[in-house]
Amino acid sequence: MLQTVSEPRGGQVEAVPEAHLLAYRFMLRARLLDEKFAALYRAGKIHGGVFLGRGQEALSAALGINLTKSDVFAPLIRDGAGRLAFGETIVDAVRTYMGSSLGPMRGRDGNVHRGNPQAGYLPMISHLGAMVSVVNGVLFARRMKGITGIVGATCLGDGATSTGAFHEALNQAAVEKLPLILVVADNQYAYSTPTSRQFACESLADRAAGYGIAGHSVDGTDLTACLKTVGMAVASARAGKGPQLVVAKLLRLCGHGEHDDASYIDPKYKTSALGRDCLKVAEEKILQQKWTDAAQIAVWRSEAIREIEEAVAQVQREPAPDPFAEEWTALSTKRLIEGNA
Amino acid sequence: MLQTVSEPRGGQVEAVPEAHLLAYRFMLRARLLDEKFAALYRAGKIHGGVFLGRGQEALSAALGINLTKSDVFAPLIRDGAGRLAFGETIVDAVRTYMGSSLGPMRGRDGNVHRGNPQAGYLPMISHLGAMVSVVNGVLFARRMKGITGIVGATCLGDGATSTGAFHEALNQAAVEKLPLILVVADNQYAYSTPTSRQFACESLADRAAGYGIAGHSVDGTDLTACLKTVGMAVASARAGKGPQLVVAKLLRLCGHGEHDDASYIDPKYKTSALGRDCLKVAEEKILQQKWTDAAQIAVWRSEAIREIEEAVAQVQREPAPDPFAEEWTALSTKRLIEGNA
Amino acid sequence: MSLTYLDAICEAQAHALRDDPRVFIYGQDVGAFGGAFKATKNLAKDFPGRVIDSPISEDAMVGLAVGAAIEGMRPIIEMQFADFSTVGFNQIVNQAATLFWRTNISCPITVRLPFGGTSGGGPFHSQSLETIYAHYPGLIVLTPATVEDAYSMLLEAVAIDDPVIFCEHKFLYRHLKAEKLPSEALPIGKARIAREGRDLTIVAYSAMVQDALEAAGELATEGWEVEVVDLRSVKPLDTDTVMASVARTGKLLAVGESWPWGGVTAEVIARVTSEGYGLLDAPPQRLNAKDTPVPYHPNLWAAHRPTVRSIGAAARKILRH
Amino acid sequence: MSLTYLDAICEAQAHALRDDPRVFIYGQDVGAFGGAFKATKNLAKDFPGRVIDSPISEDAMVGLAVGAAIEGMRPIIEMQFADFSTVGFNQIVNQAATLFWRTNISCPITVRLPFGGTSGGGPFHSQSLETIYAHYPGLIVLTPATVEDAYSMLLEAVAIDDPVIFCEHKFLYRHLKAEKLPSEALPIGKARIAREGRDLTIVAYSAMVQDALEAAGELATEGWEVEVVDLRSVKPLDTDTVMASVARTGKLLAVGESWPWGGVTAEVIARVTSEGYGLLDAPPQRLNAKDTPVPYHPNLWAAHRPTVRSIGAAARKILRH
Ligand SMILES: Cc1ncc(C[n+]2csc(CCOP(=O)(O)OP(=O)(O)O)c2C)c(N)n1
Ligand SMILES: Cc1ncc(C[n+]2csc(CCOP(=O)(O)OP(=O)(O)O)c2C)c(N)n1
Ligand SMILES: [Mg+2]
Ligand SMILES: [Mg+2]
Repeated sequence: MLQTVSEPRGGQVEAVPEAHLLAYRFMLRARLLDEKFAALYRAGKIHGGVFLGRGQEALSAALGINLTKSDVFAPLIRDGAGRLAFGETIVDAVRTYMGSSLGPMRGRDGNVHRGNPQAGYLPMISHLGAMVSVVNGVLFARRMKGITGIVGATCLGDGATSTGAFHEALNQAAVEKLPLILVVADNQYAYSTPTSRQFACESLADRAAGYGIAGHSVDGTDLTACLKTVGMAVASARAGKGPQLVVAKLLRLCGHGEHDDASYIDPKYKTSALGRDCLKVAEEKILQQKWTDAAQIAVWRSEAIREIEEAVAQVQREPAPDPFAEEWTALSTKRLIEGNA
Repeated sequence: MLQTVSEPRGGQVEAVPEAHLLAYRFMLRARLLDEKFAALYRAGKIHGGVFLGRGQEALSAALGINLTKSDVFAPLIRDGAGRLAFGETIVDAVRTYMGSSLGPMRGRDGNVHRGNPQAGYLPMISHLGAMVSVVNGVLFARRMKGITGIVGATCLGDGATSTGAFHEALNQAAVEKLPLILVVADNQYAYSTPTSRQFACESLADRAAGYGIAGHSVDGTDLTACLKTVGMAVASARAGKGPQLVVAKLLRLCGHGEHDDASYIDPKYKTSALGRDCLKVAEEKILQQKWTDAAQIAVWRSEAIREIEEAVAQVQREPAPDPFAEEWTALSTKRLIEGNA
Repeated sequence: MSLTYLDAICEAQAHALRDDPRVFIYGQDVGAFGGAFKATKNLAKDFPGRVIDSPISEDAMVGLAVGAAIEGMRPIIEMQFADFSTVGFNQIVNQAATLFWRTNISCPITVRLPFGGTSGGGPFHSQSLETIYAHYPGLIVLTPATVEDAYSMLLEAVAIDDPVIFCEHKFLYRHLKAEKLPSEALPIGKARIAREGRDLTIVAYSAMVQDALEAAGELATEGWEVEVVDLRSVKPLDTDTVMASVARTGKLLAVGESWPWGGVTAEVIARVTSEGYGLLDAPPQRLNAKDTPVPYHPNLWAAHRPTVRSIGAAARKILRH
Repeated sequence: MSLTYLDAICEAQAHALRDDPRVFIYGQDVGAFGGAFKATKNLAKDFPGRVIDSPISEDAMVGLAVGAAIEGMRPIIEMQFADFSTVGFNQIVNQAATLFWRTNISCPITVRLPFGGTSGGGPFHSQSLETIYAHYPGLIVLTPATVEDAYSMLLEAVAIDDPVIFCEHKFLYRHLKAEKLPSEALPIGKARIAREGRDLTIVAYSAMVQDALEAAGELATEGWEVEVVDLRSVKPLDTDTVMASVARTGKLLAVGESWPWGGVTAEVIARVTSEGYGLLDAPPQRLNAKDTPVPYHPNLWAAHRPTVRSIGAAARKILRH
């Protein structure tokens, strides 16, 4: 059984083989789930965009398994692995993509725009950078309430660092010394735009000093490195050392969305170390270290596939949202809805 | 005669005594003009706010005299000295504060919101940080047109560095390698808010590395240092070395506006080196170096006072804007004004 | 004792902070300084750690409030001027306003906007932004016109589970006075008959209510009985009270200080004519500011916005129809 | 040859780049990639150095355009989706829109907003924002409904000396086709009679024109002759053409895809009833989207916005009045 959101995580991931295996299994599940979404998209069964985390699973899983259920997490589009590690169920992910009325977003919002605020799992809005200050707000409120020892984590791409929202929020976290971990996946492109058109510094980690916060760089294709660096960053934040900026270098191994063939990606990346598939790298390491064997991995894989297929089959039988049953209001205060006077 | 906007400046300010004297005279004029505005405000002759540059004249003048009339300048609220050095006439400054219909803003906008875009002198909007990308745009367009050797300069306070607009624009300038000089006057407060509530880095100059641009720090109370550092930054930008961030430390020697007694300013600053009056420091240096004598300074002072008094007297006789003569439209395309069909 | 509109806002916040530990205030200079307009005077001292200076980061200010609201707090955000809320616009309309609808978790934040024209304010310290916020689903937009409403509606705003845009008029801050704070009030969502009359209904809100009342007073000396409806909240907008008034008077003038395209006056007229067409016996009219930014010079400013005189003139035209 | 609405937008930009050296395009992924919707396909190749990828910085994108305009250029800014323009909102409404009024220097920028709902778009990729821009003085807001207008109005937008918000509907991008591009067109500011009729005037704009025409076609089979007015530009709004139509039909239905509070439908009704009251022989009606964010699921999305069916139903109600 995989660890779920109801079991304690965080602080337990130091034993190296266990952490690797745990993270690897989330990576594998996320990869397989992504592949299913891509297939459903190609079959015309998903409306709107499909966004994969291919190549970013190591970074995302390393973050997810370092969080506890008392923490706050605002993942972004490529964080399927982190979401699962933080406790999202496969069925809720499928429900959101398929617009099921039983999903956390009830068909109102879709695809990667999913979460459960009450579980500390914040559903992103599309506007890049906008979630960082929201995480700050949760942390700020918890501090006011005297809750300590928790952290808040959120993820952005290289492109999202160009938003004003990113800057205002990171600076705000620094001024308030909040336990924020901001993980930047520098995957060389923002949609089609290469990083040379996005920033001019050597590494985005160079920004940390300008906010007076800790900065960390890591090879995002290497699970071992991600576990170490992200683990350290989370531990620092948890220990009260203020915001942590983690910048991982890697390559997006898919299109921006599944509509995009990513033909603009410079071939040089694909053959470079950046272009390694983190899932393969992690698997090789696990086998080489004999932390488990190929047969066990095959079992995990087929278990995950079965779970995914079952989830899809189940969701396809679930009711679509009914416009006639829908309460057409954005207000929670019923007496203020016009016509309700 | 003081140099005016029609005479070439920039690149001519290296001869040390001349640069000091030139800058000092703009500082002096700006200080006296500010004092007049304060007096008019107290007398109820100015509607709305009055914002002084007291304590920031050295930095502002050092920037202004390093610009040529082909450059672009978007000053902020405390840049009276830089404005004069860039070629603004005292009478236009007075006209804007008094709302004269003959002023550059024709009574439509007021006080520090003045400029003349066609002369490369951009009138600020109030929203902090918003002018930086506009300067970028002018520089970007000029480069497209093949114009080289020019620079664009703009100023912000410590508080304005917390805006998203600041970040987006500085990053944009870095990506485009524009000849932008961004001068930050870290005067310890944004209105009443101390810098400890505004940022957590050691110095705002630490931000330069995160944008991949050059950073410079300077003692803003010392004209000699300002001339050297700002001169160097302008020369670097002019030489094609990309954006330059100049951060000056100093103290605001007045209220946020004239309505504000600034009682919140920590007394420790007033007795520290930061709290020195840059005008006095510059004057002492000039006298000590015998670049001129006190009698000459007294003449400059009385000339400036006369010019200011004449300007105020003149503007007070100028017509106020007439709402009946006003074209009540924000459009330049007359045929698109509703009712003009 | 006499209290201003501004005092009422400060008192309401003190009251909210005192009664509800979930309330805190976050904004530029709101702490020890007490805010640019002194709307949070003494609150940082009286409520340590709960009235907090923010950096100049409107986007992050609102974002933080939303996060805190998710965590069960009831933050009040002070924008230094309504005009600067355009920088925090995205977080207000796309983050705060959509949260409940998307997640079923309510978002009880109050964003205070010192708004509206004052002489010498100029284009960036005078704007009336109720229209852009009311257009978005998920926001409550309040526009109190009296000292009493400033107090009771702000208290209710903080108590409401939805995000509230609280438009407090800068011109009224020191201009309006009352003897004491109210102990009860109309609920939010109900308009108020500010003056009764049977010849014409003037619908107004915020500072324009005061001008409309003055105009009605002048018209009374000419023998006209003008009814003035104070909307109090522009979203929700109390169509019933407006229609009941128009049913009595048969004539409608809608007055607003904001720009002429769209906005409250258009919405009021569209509702009355589509839902209560037969009630009118003359064409409904509207009066707004001119379609330019708000001018700096007092002469221009006074001509830009509706005034007692222009309201009176518009009213006479309808009355003589 | 057959051209789509999207082709027309791409062609208009090619034309503008070819004819006017002051034109350039700046936006996310507009360069070699040709834009998220391919509205700038091949343009970077054909016009080297003039179609430029920007960082994800909407505020700075607009600011840069304003600076370039001051310098005499005529920039086109592509927002990847209209929804993200909220992040550049301040520079649009306070910088671009005020420049001419403040300084007498015009600000010829065009901001292209791919807007409106598509199935599966969800709350942040579907918004209709014409209302918030039209409310601000100093902006021209265009909403072409046909391939021909997409082409000629974009060309004219770039030529206009004022900032233009060009609302191009994503649903129409590939849905609408034409045989060739027009060589002449109505000027901006003029509405168009998209279909003649004498029983009812439907005023619509952008994608809703197509739905209104379809509804009018259905109503024709029931014997009703419905006139459809395509506003083309919502600011300026051609009141004359609308009133002339209402003078013929006596009945008015205003249809918009945006949210119900304020907006184009309220503005149209307010104008017609205040300026042309006697023209109507039935209460004017409006049809807008529902007052919630735009839903993701196709079922909800289709119920959220006006449709051929709901337009037809609203029309029948008025016609039977
Ligand atoms: C403020 C804003 N502008 C534009 C977009 C459109 N957009 C969505 S994803 C994306 C690219 C993001 O790139 P990056 O941050 O590097 O993340 P990646 O997709 O590479 O993981 C863009 C431009 C957006 N969502 N928000
Ligand atoms: C976006 C924005 N938010 C708030 C304000 C209100 N405001 C005007 S000046 C000021 C303080 C500015 O401080 P700083 O940048 O340090 O400049 P200083 O006044 O110290 O020179 C504030 C908050 C504004 N003009 N723009
Ligand atoms: Mg990226
Ligand atoms: Mg300062």
